[in-house]
Amino acid sequence: MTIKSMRDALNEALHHEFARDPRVFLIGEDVGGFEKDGQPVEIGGVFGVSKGLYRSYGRKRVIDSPISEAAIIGAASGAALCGLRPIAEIMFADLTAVCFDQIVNQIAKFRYMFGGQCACPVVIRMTTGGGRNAGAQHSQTFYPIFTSFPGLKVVVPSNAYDAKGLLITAIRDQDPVLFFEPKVLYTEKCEVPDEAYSIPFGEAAMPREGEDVTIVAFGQAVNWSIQAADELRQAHGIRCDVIDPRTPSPLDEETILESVAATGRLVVVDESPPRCGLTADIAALVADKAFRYLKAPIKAVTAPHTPVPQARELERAYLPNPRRIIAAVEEVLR
Amino acid sequence: MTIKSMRDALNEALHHEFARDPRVFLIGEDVGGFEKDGQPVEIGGVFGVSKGLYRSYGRKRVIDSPISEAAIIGAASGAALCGLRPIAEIMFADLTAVCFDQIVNQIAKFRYMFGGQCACPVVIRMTTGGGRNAGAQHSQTFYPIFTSFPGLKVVVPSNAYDAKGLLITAIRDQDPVLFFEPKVLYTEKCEVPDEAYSIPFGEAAMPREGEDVTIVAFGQAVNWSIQAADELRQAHGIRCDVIDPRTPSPLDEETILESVAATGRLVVVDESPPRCGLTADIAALVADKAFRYLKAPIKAVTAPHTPVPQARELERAYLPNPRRIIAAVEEVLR
Amino acid sequence: MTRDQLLCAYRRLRLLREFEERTRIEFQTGQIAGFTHLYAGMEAIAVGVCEHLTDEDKIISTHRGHGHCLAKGCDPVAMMKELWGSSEGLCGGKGGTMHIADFSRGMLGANAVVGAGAPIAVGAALAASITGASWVAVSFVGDGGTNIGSVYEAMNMAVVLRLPKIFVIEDNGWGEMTPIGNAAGNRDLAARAAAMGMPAVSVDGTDFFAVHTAAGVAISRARRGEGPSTIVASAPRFYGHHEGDPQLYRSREEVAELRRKDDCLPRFIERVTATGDVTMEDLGIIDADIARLMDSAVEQSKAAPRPTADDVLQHVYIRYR
Amino acid sequence: MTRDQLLCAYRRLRLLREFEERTRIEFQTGQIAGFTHLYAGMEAIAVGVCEHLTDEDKIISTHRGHGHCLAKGCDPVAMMKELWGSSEGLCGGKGGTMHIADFSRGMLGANAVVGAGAPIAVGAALAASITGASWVAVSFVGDGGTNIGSVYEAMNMAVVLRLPKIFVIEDNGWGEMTPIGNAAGNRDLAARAAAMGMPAVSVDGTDFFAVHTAAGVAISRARRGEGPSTIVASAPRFYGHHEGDPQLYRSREEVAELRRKDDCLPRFIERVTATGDVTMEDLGIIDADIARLMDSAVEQSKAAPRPTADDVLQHVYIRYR
Ligand SMILES: Cc1ncc(C[n+]2csc(CCOP(=O)(O)OP(=O)(O)O)c2C)c(N)n1
Ligand SMILES: Cc1ncc(C[n+]2csc(CCOP(=O)(O)OP(=O)(O)O)c2C)c(N)n1
Ligand SMILES: [Mg+2]
Ligand SMILES: [Mg+2]
Repeated sequence: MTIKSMRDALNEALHHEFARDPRVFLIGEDVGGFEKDGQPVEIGGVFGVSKGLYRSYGRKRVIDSPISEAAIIGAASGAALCGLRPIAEIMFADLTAVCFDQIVNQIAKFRYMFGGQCACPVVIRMTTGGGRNAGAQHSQTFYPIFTSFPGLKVVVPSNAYDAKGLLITAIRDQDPVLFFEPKVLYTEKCEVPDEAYSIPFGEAAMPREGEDVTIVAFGQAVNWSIQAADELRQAHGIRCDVIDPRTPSPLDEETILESVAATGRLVVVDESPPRCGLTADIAALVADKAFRYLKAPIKAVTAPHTPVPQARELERAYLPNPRRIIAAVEEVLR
Repeated sequence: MTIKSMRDALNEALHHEFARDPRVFLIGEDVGGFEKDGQPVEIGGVFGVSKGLYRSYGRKRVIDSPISEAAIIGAASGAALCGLRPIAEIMFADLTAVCFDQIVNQIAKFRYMFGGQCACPVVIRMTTGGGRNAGAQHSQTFYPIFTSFPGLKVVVPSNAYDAKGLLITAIRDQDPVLFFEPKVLYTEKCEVPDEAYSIPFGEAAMPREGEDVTIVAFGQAVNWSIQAADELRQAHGIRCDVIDPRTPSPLDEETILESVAATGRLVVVDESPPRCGLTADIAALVADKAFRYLKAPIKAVTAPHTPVPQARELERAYLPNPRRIIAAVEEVLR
Repeated sequence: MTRDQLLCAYRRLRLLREFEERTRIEFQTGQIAGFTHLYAGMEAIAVGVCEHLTDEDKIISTHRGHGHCLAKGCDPVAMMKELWGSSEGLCGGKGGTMHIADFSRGMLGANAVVGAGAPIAVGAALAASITGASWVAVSFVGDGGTNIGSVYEAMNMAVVLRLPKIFVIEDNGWGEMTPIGNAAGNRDLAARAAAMGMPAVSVDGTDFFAVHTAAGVAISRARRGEGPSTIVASAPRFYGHHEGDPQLYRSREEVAELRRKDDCLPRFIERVTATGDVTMEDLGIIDADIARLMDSAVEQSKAAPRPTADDVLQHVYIRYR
Repeated sequence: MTRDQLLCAYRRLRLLREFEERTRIEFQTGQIAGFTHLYAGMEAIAVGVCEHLTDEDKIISTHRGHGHCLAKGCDPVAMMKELWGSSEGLCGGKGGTMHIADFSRGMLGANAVVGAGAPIAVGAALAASITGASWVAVSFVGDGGTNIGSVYEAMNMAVVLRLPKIFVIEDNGWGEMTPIGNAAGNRDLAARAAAMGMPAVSVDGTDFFAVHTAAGVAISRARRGEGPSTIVASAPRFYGHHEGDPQLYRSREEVAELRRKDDCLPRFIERVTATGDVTMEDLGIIDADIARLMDSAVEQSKAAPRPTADDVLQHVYIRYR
């Protein structure tokens, strides 16, 4: 067990699964490498997540594709229908927009519309979210969008440990899984076992516990929420449950409902814009199934209803932060 | 003033705006017609919504495009950036998935990411929803998805009168508008004035009023809700506000909040699947801003979390209906 | 081709034709729901290609998929039941006319999104390339569908990865109600595919033998590991774009003329009987067989069990949570 | 070309180059945020094309957009401020390096989605066709970007509607870290465009005059209403894919060699001074000018006002509700 970055944790997961299952392969832009003057030149992914794979497994299983996202997803799904276990990498979640049909109308629907005849065990990995000043077209989350599509499972890890265990589960899962890697967290570190382990889908983590307020958060917002909870406890003695569902779909409803049954107060946090997103989804769940426990309005902390701006000050003002979460917690306690 | 179908009402709106503004044009598959042996052959759209336009305005303004949705949307948005007022037709809302980038990463973002330099007044018309046994890839709603994207306005009329007035507003609006035409409602009729009129965005309609329960519904679900409300009133003396926001984005929050302030009870109805959709969005709004008025859990009536099945019995069981709405109203009154 | 092969091909051609003729009648009586697109007129394309394939080989079809399914060996009765929306249909009624699939036959699905099958079939070919399996993958795309960008992405990727993939372009001259001449900047669709870096030929799609020969060349090449090919086959669409299309854009005479001049079935019959290998009597027996099969398929479909509300929730995930 | 035109072209070439050299330095000192892609090496393409254009003409650029913006006449100071994320930047800091636009110059935006500009520029050309305006629309797409399907949709539509549209393919041999040879099934990118039904030529993109001539032909054709063309121009990328790319996939020597052999600037200088029309002294004056301009742009950018939190909420809708 050593301290590892999320990038390295994900890379380990890929290596474990490539070694374990010969049906696993990876396809995407710049994920592998090429031969030059008879020597392998390794790329290993623009964010370095697939490093070492090309060298170990070669271009049959580590496939550099043309810049053709629709063909990448088609190639993955068609291979999955034929019994393989493809992992497709889309560089930025925003770019699922150029292959959206192949994901939401094809992969998500095959099993159902063909009456259960087939499985389509594709994993689509991509970077998600803001914080790198990448601008409006390279900073979106997209995981709330995919959560709305039946047939897809959706994963957003918030730390390196979860990232490794969830990616292994995703690769072993028999359904399509959209796997979102918050790009600002690649370098964030924590203890990560060297061996393979899997974290079940649909089981939330609770990195902080407390009886006053429930905070439910996704992706990098989990870390902001932990900071907020720690500060609230130290500065004001306010104790919060911080719940990280880890898999928006399937969602661990029980953990959320039980927590709210105890606290009676809910703050939901996500960096996506507010409309039809996960914060609304969780609020709706609770306003239905835990209504009688609620003591205060449900507050959401989200980005505003605008695209993601590029400049440092603008993106900083755009994204949620611990200060805004603290304010929301104080508001539901008022 | 005569009785007209939604198809004819929409057609009238197009004719009014083509006549009024020479910058308006239409592009899409089979929307116009062609010359054959020197004679015009009119198509007028697969659902007949654009009939007569090709004959009146010719192929300069009524453009039959190749089956190239990304190019259709690009053609519309580029022309809009240059001062025209394009209307693009995408045959089925599901097919926005093949041009999703052009809508959500391009049109939705231009104004913002270019710092307010430009406008992009595109209207994208498309059919939406179930009820025609069109199967998993031709029966989705997609309006909740687009509601989640800042920069887009989203319209779903539930009757012919609103359809005409809202389409005229959409064409005159300076922002991008996604205009959803519930395919089962094309033949539904009501009184529709012959002249042009516009219905402002962000103002809900309230086709039924009552003090017991608030029902908020979208698209064809408005009609199911009206039926449910009428039956509840006649059979049980239960009186419901039925609110049709008409434009999911911008949303008329006030009308909803005021209604719930009076009734204390909310049922939200939409034919989309439940996760991250408009029913959750409205529930979250109310659980935040009208919490202190709420007397009962907020109930949603939606499709299940599955794709849309094709066979008659299956689709019938899949879609919400007045019976399920009545059950939800009775539940929140319990 | 041997006499047996010829009879087999004829049986399929006739089956495809009669299936559509019956579907049309039953659609008109209101028994079949959904947007239904008939393949009548184009049978020699599907049969000419699929006669080379085994159950191991994979195909992906279009919105106009009945013919491809039958040519690939799907059970016509189970297909008819699917059109009827029965729980005994090939997809249990979940799919319907535009989504018939039979994975046991390598039929990976009709697909209602124009052009979408091409990239998916690339994946089926990739699976063969990765595992060393000997199957090939075929996607069918219409002339209108060649204006969908991802078809070119699929072509390029198949070339780059040298995959056992055949692109069959079915050129019936129409994309719904729009003539191909108004939709394609270059009417030579084979040239477009060739420019992506693969062999591409144009054939008369009403001539079973022309299609069969071209498909044979492309499929052997693919099986030898030499990469993808494209076949553009032109053939008429005898009915409207979908059932219910009033076809205001072409005259009855025009359609009658197509039937008279460009029908793949008489052309096949003429050729095989001219050599004497096969007699009209042989064919008559097959015709009668198929007619009986269709009667029975319709009858069974009418009597077949309907799905229930509980079925709605089945088959979305293999395991959720 | 007249002496004035030559000096003007040189000024632009130098401006594009120095802008990138300065951006690189400032990026390394941490002043510039975001994924930054430099155009150095490819200047003759943007300038060769845009010297034909007026402010009325429209262009759409890529993630590697600085050069196109400058060639189209965007103010370098306001651009530099945008890179710095200042509220005085061309997009008020909302866009940044990958989204610079100046509608007053017909520069309809750099675009961070590969290939996405091609369909949008079709719309700009369509607007000219509908209104009878005389402008042309140009989209720039990289070699890697030619594997995005919607580029072919755009090409086909431009041909079908006979639009005043020019597709410029910038072939630098790389899509990020992947060589084009591994990504394109047919290395002849012009052939791909030609197959969509339009004239397409390949030119040496380090030769300003070759690009300028080819662009002149294509643009006049478009202005005469004869439809679209494609120009494939090859030129090296002197730096990494984006700033911060360690370029492990090619050696320093390789890059040095490109600089030595395939630099459009010395080639331009050699040619124009050889004729005697222009002297090294003339060019030296321009160089000094540009150097001063860059100093001043950087200085002004450093001092420029920063956007505030309130700015976040501006400019999303023209009128909401
Ligand atoms: C991406 C997409 N765009 C539009 C449609 C609507 N549509 C269904 S079939 C069709 C025409 C297809 O023409 P072609 O590819 O030539 O096939 P054909 O119907 O002639 O067999 C269209 C436009 C669709 N299903 N998918
Ligand atoms: C649709 C899409 N896919 C992938 C990316 C990530 N990406 C940005 S630039 C680039 C390479 C583009 O190569 P090319 O078109 O040749 O342009 P160049 O960078 O060489 O100028 C890639 C893959 C993207 N921005 N958009
Ligand atoms: Mg066709
Ligand atoms: Mg390149």
